[in-house]
Amino acid sequence: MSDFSVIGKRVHNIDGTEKVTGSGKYTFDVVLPNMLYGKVLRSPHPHAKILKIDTRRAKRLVGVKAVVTGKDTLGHKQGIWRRFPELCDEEILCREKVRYIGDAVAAVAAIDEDTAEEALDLIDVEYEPLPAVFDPMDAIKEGAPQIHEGVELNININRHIEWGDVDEAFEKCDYIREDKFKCSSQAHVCMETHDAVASFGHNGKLEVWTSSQSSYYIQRLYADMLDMSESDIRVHNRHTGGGFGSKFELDSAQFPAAILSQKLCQPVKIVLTREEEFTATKRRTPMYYFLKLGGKKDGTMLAKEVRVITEGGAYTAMGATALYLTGFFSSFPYKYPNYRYDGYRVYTNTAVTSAMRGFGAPQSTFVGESQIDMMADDLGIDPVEIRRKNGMTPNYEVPGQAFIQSCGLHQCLDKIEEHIKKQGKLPPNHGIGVSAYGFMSGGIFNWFNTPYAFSAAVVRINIDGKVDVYSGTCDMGQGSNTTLAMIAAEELGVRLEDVRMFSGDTGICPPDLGAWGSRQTLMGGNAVKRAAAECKQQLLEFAAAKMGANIVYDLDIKDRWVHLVDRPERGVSYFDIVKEAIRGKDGVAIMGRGHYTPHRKGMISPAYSFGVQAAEVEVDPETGRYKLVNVTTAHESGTVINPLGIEGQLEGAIMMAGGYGFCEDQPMDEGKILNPSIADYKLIRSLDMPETDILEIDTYEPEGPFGAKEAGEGLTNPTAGAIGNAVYKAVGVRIYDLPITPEKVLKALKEKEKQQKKAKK
Amino acid sequence: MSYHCPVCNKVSNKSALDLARHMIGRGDKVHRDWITSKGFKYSELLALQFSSFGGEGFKALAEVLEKEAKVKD
Amino acid sequence: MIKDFEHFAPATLKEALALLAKYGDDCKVICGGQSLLILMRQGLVSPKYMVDIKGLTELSYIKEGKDGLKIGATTTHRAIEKSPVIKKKYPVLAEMENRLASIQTRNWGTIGGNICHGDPAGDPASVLIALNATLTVAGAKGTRSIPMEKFSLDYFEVDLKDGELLTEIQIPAPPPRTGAAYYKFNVIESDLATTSVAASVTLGSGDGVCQDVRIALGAAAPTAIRAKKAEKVLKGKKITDALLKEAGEVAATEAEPISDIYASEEYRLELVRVLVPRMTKEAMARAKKA
Amino acid sequence: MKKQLKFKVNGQPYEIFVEPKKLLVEVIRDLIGLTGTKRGCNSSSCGACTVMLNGMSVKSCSVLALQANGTEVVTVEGLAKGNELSPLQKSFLDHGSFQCGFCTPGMLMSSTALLAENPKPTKLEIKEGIDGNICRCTGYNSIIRAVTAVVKGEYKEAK
Repeated sequence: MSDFSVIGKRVHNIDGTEKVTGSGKYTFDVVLPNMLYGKVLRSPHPHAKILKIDTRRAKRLVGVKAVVTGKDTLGHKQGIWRRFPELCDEEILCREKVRYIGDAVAAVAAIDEDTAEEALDLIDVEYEPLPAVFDPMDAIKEGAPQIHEGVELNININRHIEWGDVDEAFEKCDYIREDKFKCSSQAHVCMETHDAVASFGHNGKLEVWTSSQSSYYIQRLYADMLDMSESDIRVHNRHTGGGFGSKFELDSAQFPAAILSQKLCQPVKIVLTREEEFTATKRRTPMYYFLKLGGKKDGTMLAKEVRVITEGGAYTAMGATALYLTGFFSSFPYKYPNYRYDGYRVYTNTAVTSAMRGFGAPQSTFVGESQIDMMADDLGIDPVEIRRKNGMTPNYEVPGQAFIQSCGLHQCLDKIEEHIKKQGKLPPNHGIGVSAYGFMSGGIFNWFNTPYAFSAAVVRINIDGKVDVYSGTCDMGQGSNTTLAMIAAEELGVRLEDVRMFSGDTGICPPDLGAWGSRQTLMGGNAVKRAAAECKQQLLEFAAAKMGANIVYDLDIKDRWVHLVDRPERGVSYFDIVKEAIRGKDGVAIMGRGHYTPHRKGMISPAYSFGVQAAEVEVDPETGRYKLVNVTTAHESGTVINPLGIEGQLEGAIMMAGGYGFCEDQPMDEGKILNPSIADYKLIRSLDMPETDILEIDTYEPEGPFGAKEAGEGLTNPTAGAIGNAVYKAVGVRIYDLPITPEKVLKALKEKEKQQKKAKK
Repeated sequence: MSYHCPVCNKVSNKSALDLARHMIGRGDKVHRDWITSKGFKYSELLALQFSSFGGEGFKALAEVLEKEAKVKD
Repeated sequence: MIKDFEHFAPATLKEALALLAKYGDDCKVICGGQSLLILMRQGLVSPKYMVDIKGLTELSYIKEGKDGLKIGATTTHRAIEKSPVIKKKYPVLAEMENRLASIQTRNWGTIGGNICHGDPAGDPASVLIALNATLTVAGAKGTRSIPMEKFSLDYFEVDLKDGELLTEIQIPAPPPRTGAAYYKFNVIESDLATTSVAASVTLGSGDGVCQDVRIALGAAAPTAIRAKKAEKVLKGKKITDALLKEAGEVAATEAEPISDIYASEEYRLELVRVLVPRMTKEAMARAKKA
Repeated sequence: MKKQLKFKVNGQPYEIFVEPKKLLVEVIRDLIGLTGTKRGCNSSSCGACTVMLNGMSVKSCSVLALQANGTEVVTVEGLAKGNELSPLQKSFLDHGSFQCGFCTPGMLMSSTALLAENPKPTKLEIKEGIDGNICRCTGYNSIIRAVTAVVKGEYKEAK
C-alpha cells in the first residue's frame, strides 16, 4: 500500500488559511442580530442547601433582560452514561443543593457582559452550608457527608477487571513489590474557553453555536434536558479552540444560554471567563493508586494487582469511563497472565473530574512505568529489556478483554534502545528515563446509549466533480477535517483540493459520537471511506459501461483519471465521467453513504497503537530543579494518513503530558482551587519545551481506513513516567506523586542523604 | 460447584472470594445491608481494599459466603 | 469587570502632579498597567480617576554619566534590556530585564510601574538594591530621594504618599573591580521568582579581598530585602567556599519567606542558602574580569 | 464619560469615542470588528490577544484603548498583502504550526514583531520571542521551525 496519491503527503491543513489569517470564526467570534450576553452565578460553597434565591434586584437593573435559576429548568439531570439513569446526576443549574465551589445557581442575560456581570452581584442567594468532604479516602468513611441522595459512602461507581488467578500466581513469584502513588489533577486549558450562542426561534426550534468535541452529544443532551425532539435542535461547530476532553458534555455555558434564550426568543451568548474555565469545568481525574507487581527473577511478570480510588468531584460526568480505562490500561502494554483491578470512583465536594486527553491512561502509565523501572532496578535488568520481555505483540488477546491486531511495540523498543545507546555516556546529573505505552482507537462501549452507528458519513459528488463530505465528526484542532478529506480523496481518486468538508453540524451531518477516545481517524475515517467507496462504485459502473472494456479488466480512479488497472493509459477523465454519470442518472448527484460501528472487537476498542518514549532530564542536585532536555518518541499508529498532523499531535502531547509530570497541578483548600488563572497555573512555554524527536514506526492496522489507527491521545500517556524514571536515573530518587516538582526532588535527595549517613554508622 | 449471590443471585463458578468481590464491588444498598447483617462494616471492608493487597476484607466475607452461598450442582 | 473611571493623560510631569494633588486617594496612577489592570479587573482596585502617565516622554530616558546611571520612571523594561550602555556597563540590569515576564509585557510595562507595584517577587527591586540604587520621588511640595532598599514597605506597599510620583532611578557608577549577578529561581522560565538573589561584589586591588558586597533577596520576605548580616560575613575577607556557605546560612536567618502554592517556606530558605553563595561567587568572577 | 480615540489599525485611520475603561482588545474586536485577535485569559498571561503597536508586540488585553491614541496598530488581519500571505503565514501553513488555531494570531504577531526587530534571531531568541504566547496544541517546536525557515529566507515577502 505504498502507491497512495494523497495519503502520507505533507499537505496543508484544509482549514489552515482561515486560521493563519484570523478569518476563521470560532463560537467566541459569533455575533447575531439582537444578541444578548449572559453570565453565570456560581456557588461559593463546596456543599450547601439553597434556601432562597431572590432575583428581583438583578431584574431591576437597566439592561438586564432575564434572570433564570434552577426553578426555570425542568429539573432534569444530564450525564454521558445515559444507560444508567442513576449516573445522570448533573442539573447544571442547581435547584436544591450545590455540590462544589463553582456549581451554577443562576444566570443573567443582558445587553452587554458588564451589565450581566453587575447583575450577578444583585442576585441574593441564601445558602445553608453543609459539611463537605474533599478527599475520596475521607468520603468513603462511615458518617462522611452524603453528596448525592441515596449514594451512601459516596461511591459513585466501581469497576472490577480480572483474568487468570492472581492470588495463586503471586505464590509462584520470586519477586513481589507493592507501591502506592498519587496522580494529581490537570486542567485542559483550552485556549478558547467554553462558550455558546443559543438561539430559540418563535418556531420553538433551538439553534446553537458552541465550541465542542461532539455536536451530536450536545444535541442529544439538550434534547434530554429540555424535553425536546433531537431534530428540533441544531448544533453548529465550525472552529473549536481546543478540547482535550473538556468539551463533550453539556456545560454551564451551553445550558444556561439555552434556558435564557428560551425565555426571550433572542440569541444569548455566554463565554466562560478563564477563572470559570479553571474552577467550573471538568478536569483530569486525580487517583490514589495501589499496585502489586510480581514476577520471576529474570523479569518475566506473572501477576499484577491494582486498586484505584479516584476523586470524582461533584458529579459523574465522563469520569466513570476514566475509571474503567485506567483499570484496563494499567495492564498495558504488557502480557500479564494474571491481572486484577478494583477501581472505585468517589464523589467529593470538588470540581468535577472527567475525561482528559489520555482518559485515565496517563495516570496508569505513570504509576505502571515507574513501578516496572523499580522492579528492573531491583533485579538488575535493563529497563528496555524488561519491557521487551513482557511487551505485547501482534495478534495478542488480552484475556476476555481485547484483541490486539497490529502492534509495533517491539520495533519501538529497538529504536529507543538505539537512541539511548547513541547518547553514550551522559554528563553528570543527566538521566534518560524510558516509558512504554499503548492506547485505543475509539471506544466500543455505548454507555451514551446512542441508537445510531458510532460514525456515519455522506459523500456527494457534484456536476463539476467536486466532492462534499458530510461527517458528524468535530475538528477541535486535531485536524480531523484534513485527515478525513484525505481519506475521501484517496478513496475516490481525486485531489485534496477537490474535497470540501462539512463537519460538526447536526443540521446537515449524520450523527457521529464525536472527537474523544481517539476515535475520529479510525471510526470517522472508516465511515467516510465507505461513503466515498459507494460513490466510486457508481462512477465505475458507469465508466465500465461507457468504456466497453473487456470484462476481465477492472477499473480504478487515481488522480482524477478513471482507467483500467492493468492498462492505466486506457482511461477517461474523472470529470467527464461525473458529468455524464449524473446526466445518465436523470440529474441526480452521485451520493454515497457510509457508517462504522465496531462489532466482535472485544470490550474496549477495535485497534490499539503503541509507542516508547525516552526523556532526558538534567537535575540541579542543590535545588532539585531539573530541565527537560530531550524527549524522543518511537511511535506507531498504523498507516500515517496526515504526517504533519501526527507530528503536531506528538509534540503537542509532550507539552501537555510533560506538564503533567513537570509542573501542572490544581492545589485546593477546602475545595477551592487556588490557582485559577494562567498566571498561577504553570504551563510549559516555549523556553521550557524540550527538544522533541520522533521515530515513526511503520505498521498496518487491518481494521483502520487504509491501515490507520489512533495518534492523538496515546502520546499523552508516557511522558510523566519517563520524566520520573529519568529523574531517578539522574540522581537516584523516586517521586511517587505528581507533579514531580523541584521541591519534591530536593526533599527526596535530602532524605536519601540521611539514609546513607545512617547506613554508614 | 458454584456460588450464588444471596442478594441478586449473581452466579460465580470461581470461588466465594470472587463472590465477595462482587458483593463489595456492587456496593449498592441491598448488598451493603446483607453484608452489615452479617456483622461487617461495609465501609471498613472497603477501606481495607485501599490499604492492603491480596483481598483482605474480601476474605472475611468470603468465609461467610463459603457457608451461605455455596450451591451444589 | 473594570469599573468606570475618569481618564487623564497629562502632557507634563507638572500637570500630572497637579492632578494627583487634586484627586488624592480617589485616583491611581497608571503607566504600563501590566499589573494594575489585572487588579482592576479582579475588582481589587477601582479608582474614580486615573492619571495616565504612559505618555510622559519626559520621564522616559536612560542617561549615563561619570556619577552613574539615571533611568526615567516611564522607561520600558524593553528599553533597559536593549540599551547598549546598560548592556556594557550594567549588564546585570539587562540580564534581569531579559528574564522579566514576556517581551509583550516588557514592551509596554515600565520599570517605575514595576517598582511602585511593590511585588516582593518583582525582579528589578532586588537587583536595584544590590546596585545601591536611589529613587527620586516628586510631589506637590517638591522632590525627595530615597534608597531602593527603604522604598518597599510591605506586600504590595511602597513609600509613596498621596500625590507623589516616582520619577527617576539612579544607580551609582560601580567602583573598579566590581561585578554583579542576579538569579531568579522558578520552574517556568518566564515566571515570577519563587525566590531570587542579587549580589554585587567589589574586590580589593590584587589581593582579591572582598572590599564591599551587597546581597539582596527577592520573594524571600514581604519585600525585597538586603541581607546585611550575610554581607558582614564576607566584607573585608578573602572569600572562600566555606565563607560563602556561611553567608548563605546567615542570609537564610535574615529571610522570612511564606509558604504558598509554589513553594514552602523551608524550600525558599533552602534556595536562599544555595543561591546566595552561587550569585556572590558569580559576582566575584565578574569583578575579577571587570 | 467617553473620550476620543484617534489611531490607525492596519493602516486605516479610526476616530471613535470609547469609555476610558475599554481595553485595546475590546475596541479592536467589538467596535472595529476585527475578530482575528483572540482573548484567552484576560490577564496578560496567554498572549492570544497580541497585536503590534507602533511596531512592537503588546498584549492588547493589558493596554487601555486610550493609551493607543495616536499609534499605529497592526493585527493579524494586517499581515497579508491583498491576497498574498506574509512569509510567516505561509511558513506556519507549511510547518503545521497551529492546530486549533486560537493562539495563532497572537503567535504570528509575536513572531512578526520579533523578525521586524531582529531579522536574524538565534533559536533561543525565537523561543524568547514567542514565550509570552501559550499554545496548548502544538508544543511550540513546529512554530519555532516555521520562524526559522523564514529567517533562513525560504519565504519571500510579497511585493
